[in-house]
Amino acid sequence: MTQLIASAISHTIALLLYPGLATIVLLGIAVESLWSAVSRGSEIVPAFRVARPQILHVAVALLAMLAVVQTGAPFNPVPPAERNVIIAVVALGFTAWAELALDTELVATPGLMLVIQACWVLAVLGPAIEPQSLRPQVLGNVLVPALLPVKVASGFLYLLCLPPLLRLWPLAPPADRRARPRFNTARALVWIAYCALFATLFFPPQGDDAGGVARFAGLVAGAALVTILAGALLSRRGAEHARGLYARAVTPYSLLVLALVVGTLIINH
Amino acid sequence: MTAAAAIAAWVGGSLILLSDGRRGLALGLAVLGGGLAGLALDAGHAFAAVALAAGGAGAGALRLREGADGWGIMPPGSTPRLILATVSALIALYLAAVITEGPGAGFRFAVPAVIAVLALRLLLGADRAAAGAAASGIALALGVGSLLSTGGAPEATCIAAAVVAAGLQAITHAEPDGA
Amino acid sequence: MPPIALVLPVALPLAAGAAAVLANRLGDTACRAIAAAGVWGAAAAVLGLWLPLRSTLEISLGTLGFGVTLGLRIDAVEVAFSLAIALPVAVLLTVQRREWRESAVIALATAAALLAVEAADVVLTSVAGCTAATLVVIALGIEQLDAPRPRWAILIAAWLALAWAGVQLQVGGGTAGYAVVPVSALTTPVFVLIAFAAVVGSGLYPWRGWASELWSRESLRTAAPAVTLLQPLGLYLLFRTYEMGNGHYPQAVLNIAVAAWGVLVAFAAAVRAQAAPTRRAYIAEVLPSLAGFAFLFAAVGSKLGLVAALIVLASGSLLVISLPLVAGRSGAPALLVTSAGVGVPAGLAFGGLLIGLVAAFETGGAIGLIGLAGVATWLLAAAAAARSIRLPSGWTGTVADSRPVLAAALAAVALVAGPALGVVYAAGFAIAGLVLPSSGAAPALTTVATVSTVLPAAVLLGPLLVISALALGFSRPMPATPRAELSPPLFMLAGARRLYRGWAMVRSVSMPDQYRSMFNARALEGAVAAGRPVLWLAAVLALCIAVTR
Amino acid sequence: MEPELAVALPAAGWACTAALRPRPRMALAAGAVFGAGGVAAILFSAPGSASTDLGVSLTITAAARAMLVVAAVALAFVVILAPARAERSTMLRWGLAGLAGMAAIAVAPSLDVALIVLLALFVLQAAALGRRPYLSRLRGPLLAVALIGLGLVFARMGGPPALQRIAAVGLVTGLVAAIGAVPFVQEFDAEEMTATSPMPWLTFVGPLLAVVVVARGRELIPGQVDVLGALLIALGLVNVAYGSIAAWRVDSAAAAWRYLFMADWGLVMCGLGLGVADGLRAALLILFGLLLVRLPLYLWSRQALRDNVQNDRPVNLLVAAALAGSAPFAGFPARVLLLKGATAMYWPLALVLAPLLLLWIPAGLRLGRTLGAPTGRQLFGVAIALAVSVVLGAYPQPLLSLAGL
Repeated sequence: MTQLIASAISHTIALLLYPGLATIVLLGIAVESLWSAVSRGSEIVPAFRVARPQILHVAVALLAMLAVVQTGAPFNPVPPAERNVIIAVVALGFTAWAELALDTELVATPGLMLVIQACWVLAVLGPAIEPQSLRPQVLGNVLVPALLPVKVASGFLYLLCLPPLLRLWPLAPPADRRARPRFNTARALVWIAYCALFATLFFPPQGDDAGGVARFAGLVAGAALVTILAGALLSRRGAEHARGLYARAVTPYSLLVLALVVGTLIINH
Repeated sequence: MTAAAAIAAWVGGSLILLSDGRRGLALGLAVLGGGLAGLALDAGHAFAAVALAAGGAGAGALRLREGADGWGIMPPGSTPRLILATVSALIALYLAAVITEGPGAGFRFAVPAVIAVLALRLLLGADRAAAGAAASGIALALGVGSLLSTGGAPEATCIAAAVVAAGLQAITHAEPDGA
Repeated sequence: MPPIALVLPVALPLAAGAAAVLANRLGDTACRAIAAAGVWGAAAAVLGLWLPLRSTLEISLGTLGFGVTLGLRIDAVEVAFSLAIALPVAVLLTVQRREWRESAVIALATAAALLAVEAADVVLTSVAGCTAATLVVIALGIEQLDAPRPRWAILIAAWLALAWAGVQLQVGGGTAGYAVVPVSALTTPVFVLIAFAAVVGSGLYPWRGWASELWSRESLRTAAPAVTLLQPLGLYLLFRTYEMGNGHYPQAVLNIAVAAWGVLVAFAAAVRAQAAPTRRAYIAEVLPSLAGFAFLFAAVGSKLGLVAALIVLASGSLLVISLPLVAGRSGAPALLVTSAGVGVPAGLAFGGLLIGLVAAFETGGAIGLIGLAGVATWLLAAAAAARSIRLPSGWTGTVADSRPVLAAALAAVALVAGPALGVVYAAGFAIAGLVLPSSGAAPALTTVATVSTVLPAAVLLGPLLVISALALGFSRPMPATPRAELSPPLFMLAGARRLYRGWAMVRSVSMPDQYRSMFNARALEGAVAAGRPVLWLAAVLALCIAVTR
Repeated sequence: MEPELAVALPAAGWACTAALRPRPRMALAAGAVFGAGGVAAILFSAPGSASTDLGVSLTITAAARAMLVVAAVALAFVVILAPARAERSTMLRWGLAGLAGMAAIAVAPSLDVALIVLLALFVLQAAALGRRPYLSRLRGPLLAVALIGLGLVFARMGGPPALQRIAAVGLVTGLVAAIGAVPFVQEFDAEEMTATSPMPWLTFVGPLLAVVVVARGRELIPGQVDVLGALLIALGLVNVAYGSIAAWRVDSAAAAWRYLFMADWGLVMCGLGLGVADGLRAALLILFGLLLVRLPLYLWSRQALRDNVQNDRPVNLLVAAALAGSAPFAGFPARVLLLKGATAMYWPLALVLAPLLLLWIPAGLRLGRTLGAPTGRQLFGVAIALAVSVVLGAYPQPLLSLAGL
């Protein structure tokens, strides 16, 4: 019983503090501010008001913290054996649609967003089929030559999917035509979860030490920077180009990744 | 004797096939009964022979009560019936003499031939009297057919056939509507 | 408890149905009370018989005369499915007003469905299942004759197929008893027949079948019991087939085929859901989607998959009560029911879907790929659910039958059940152990341990639930202002329009007038029924030639 | 003495009801007394044991006895709950005549005698005032007798095996012609009274005749039993397909009923042709259902058919289910037995049979409506018929035991 309570406390800490809510809020706001500065789109810092949070932000935060505790962040109080990549995928997947459910405005090009989300699911779970494991750090640790092509291709696909999933592309929702949009709190809450999951799945696990923390933070920051750059590039090229890229290039590429996954399965059986 | 009886049976059946008048039909039944009785007698079934002869005669007599007047044997347009009667006889003869074997060749010729011509009588069209006569004839033929078997009380069958053959000619009344 | 007591779960609703017919002069309410009491009694009897011993109880009441022994068996699988059938029907009979005929027929159908799961023999299951299907169709006809309902022929075809499978087992193995049939008798053709019965009997197709169409009836009073009575039977057959095959289907490819069908059903339901014009059209796809997932998980071939299928079945049982009770309502109850249906963390459906997909990935190979499709389908369903929140109700009929508070309460139960997933899993593990024997320690009650991971149900989902409750309670409620514009379908399936057009063309094909006479049924009937001797003689001659050649 | 009484008492009942025609109540009472006596005699006659009181050995098989008992019960059922506008004493008179003939056919020492009795029955029926021409009423039945007679003769001739095969053709086609199934379908007039129409052969006398002819036929041509079975199955499948589709598509609802009976006969022929116990069980079960459920329902539907009343009340849906062969009604276990027999004998036959079994549903749904809106005595009768069907469907063992199976 004591063990159970202790375990519950450690999981609560993980959810609320590290790598959970507090971490994703603080680091997420920082990354989102950076994106706002780079894109010169929305307000750079959030307008802090003492008010009850919107239900949308609460829902996204809850889902993001459930996702982020599944990652291989060093000193994560959730034991490695208790992390599950499907939970992370589903929680982050739900955040993409919480807006559609809880906001009065429509999501931009939801159909294309669905396709991209499916590609992202493939990127996350495709490499998990052959190892038959759903532990994120086990997937990150896979260095078998036979499985590396799938892993590399999936990692690239993951990065390709991040800009639209984080809505960094220049496709605005029909009702959102403001000259200078507000600080995107919902996006700020999911930055870290997406990037930490990338760092966990496609790089070997980091040890629970200062070096590990630094390396993991670097990987997360790197993923965020790449995503910001990609987003900025997309914004510069315009909406049509972005739509064309994801409809005509990323989708076929994801089919290639799928073919790689299937091919790997066939070869290894 | 067997051959004569068998031929007589076929002639009786053919008369029923070829006749439209009450006398022709009655004669056909009587000749048929006589022929079949001859076959039964030849096979050593005296009671059956008497029953069949009586059945044929009784049926013929009762047949005289109803139907078109006169003999009406081979009326105009009966050529197809004549041909069919002949063909039936030839097929039955081939069956009895060539295909089948063992004793009772007369039965093997007469019974199929008679049943065939009487069935044809019904299928080619007949009035109430002719149909009734054909039914009685079939009953008599069935009775004789049982003599081909070893068990199953053949003589009783012949008696039953004779009674039914005569009885069928007695049925004339009609029923009112019911359910 | 005397063995004859095993007839109680069937006898009580049967007697209640008969009593409801006899007592029809007392009025609809009295008949409904009698029927409901009978079904509640059946559920209580199932528990009362099984709980004291928690082991398999069997009784044989002699042969019926068509090669079937009236053998009844109560084991953990039977208890799970009986409760999944009886409890929702009992609740719906209790809370919804209905005509005495409907109450009586539904009680009788419940008795038949319970007999189908309590039967110890495949053929007896087919007879009982066909009886349940027939009574369900009649109940739907009593409520509204011209409303959508399952095609009788299709349902009978399903149960005839099962009967055929049963007699094949009898011929090949000497018996069709689930527990005693030789493994070698469960051949691929037999399995195909059983799978056909399972799929068609549950109405689970990738296209819009009766399982979805029932929800477009003017009143959902009988639709919900109909789905409750028929849909679990298909899953039940997939479970029992493991028992007959000693924990396996005849070939691994059959697992893949059934799993692929299941995910296809779930995906198609999600695709229809995301294009639903009204919330009512959306809820029609919720249960088919969950049922598709249940089929997928049951076909994975591992104990984990079977447990997941049972958990999905349980959440489906809660939903099948909630959906008609929240019909035509919006706001918090609708939001709760929708959330429970789509499997948001940390609800029961979430747990079931999660465990099932983990089972698929851990099986690997083709099943792993199907699991991948399952995750994508889950997210598509989530998108559809999100879109449905602000759709117009689409309800034209009376909402007198709705009980939003009860619906919300049941949905809330499904949503907060996540932390208890370990307990549910342990129960499911024991049930699945009957049909898929394996040497494994009894699972802990607070976690769900799989081959590759451990889901800390109590310690992770518990705190998450508390935090969620506090946070959501503290948050600003959803603005009630309507959306600026109507939400269109998230996407249109490529080629779907062409497919529908092609199907319409096929259906509109007709014989050109100038050839009609060749296929004139009346002329054919005239030719055969005219009593022409030529035809008769020709037939006899033809047969003579046929037999002597 | 029982076999003799089983024939004599119903015959006496028929004679009394005919003689007392001007006084229907007395005719009904006398017929009922003699009929009940006949049923008692049938019940008391031990299957297989011969009675030689008349100088010939009369025996009855268990299956034939069961069929006679069920036919008698069906007759009592339809007479007691007679349709509106139907004269009970007339129905009883016809029924007793049929019952006496059936008893004679059942106890006859040989198939020849049975055939002669059948011939007498045919002519007796044809002699009644009917709407069809005399010849068209007599043509089919007499052809049946002729074909079976020829079959008997061929079976008894010594010679090549082909003769026995032709004998099988004679017996099977004769049986099919006697009941008036495809291809020997007789003219049908929807307005004709049931007793003088071809329906009694399909629904009342036919069942016993089929049991007797097939049983005796198997004894007659032991070397060609498989040919007999194959012919029965072939014609059975034709009847199943044609009958069920015609019952669904044909314009006249009364004709549709007849075609549904034909389709049922198709299943019976398949069951009898299979030559295994399950096939025989299936055939008998369908025949029991024909006598106890479908015949009464047909008679009660005739008034609604005349008035062209159609309905979709719950009772109509239940009747539709019973006619469609759905569980829990008698049709379903019979179909299960058929599938089992077919699977045991030659599984592709089950593959053909299984889809054909679904053709009953549209016809059943159609004919369920033709019952109209039964009320009072008729509704009570429909309820009893459905209950009997459920009992037969759920627990047919007692009746099958009566038939020695």
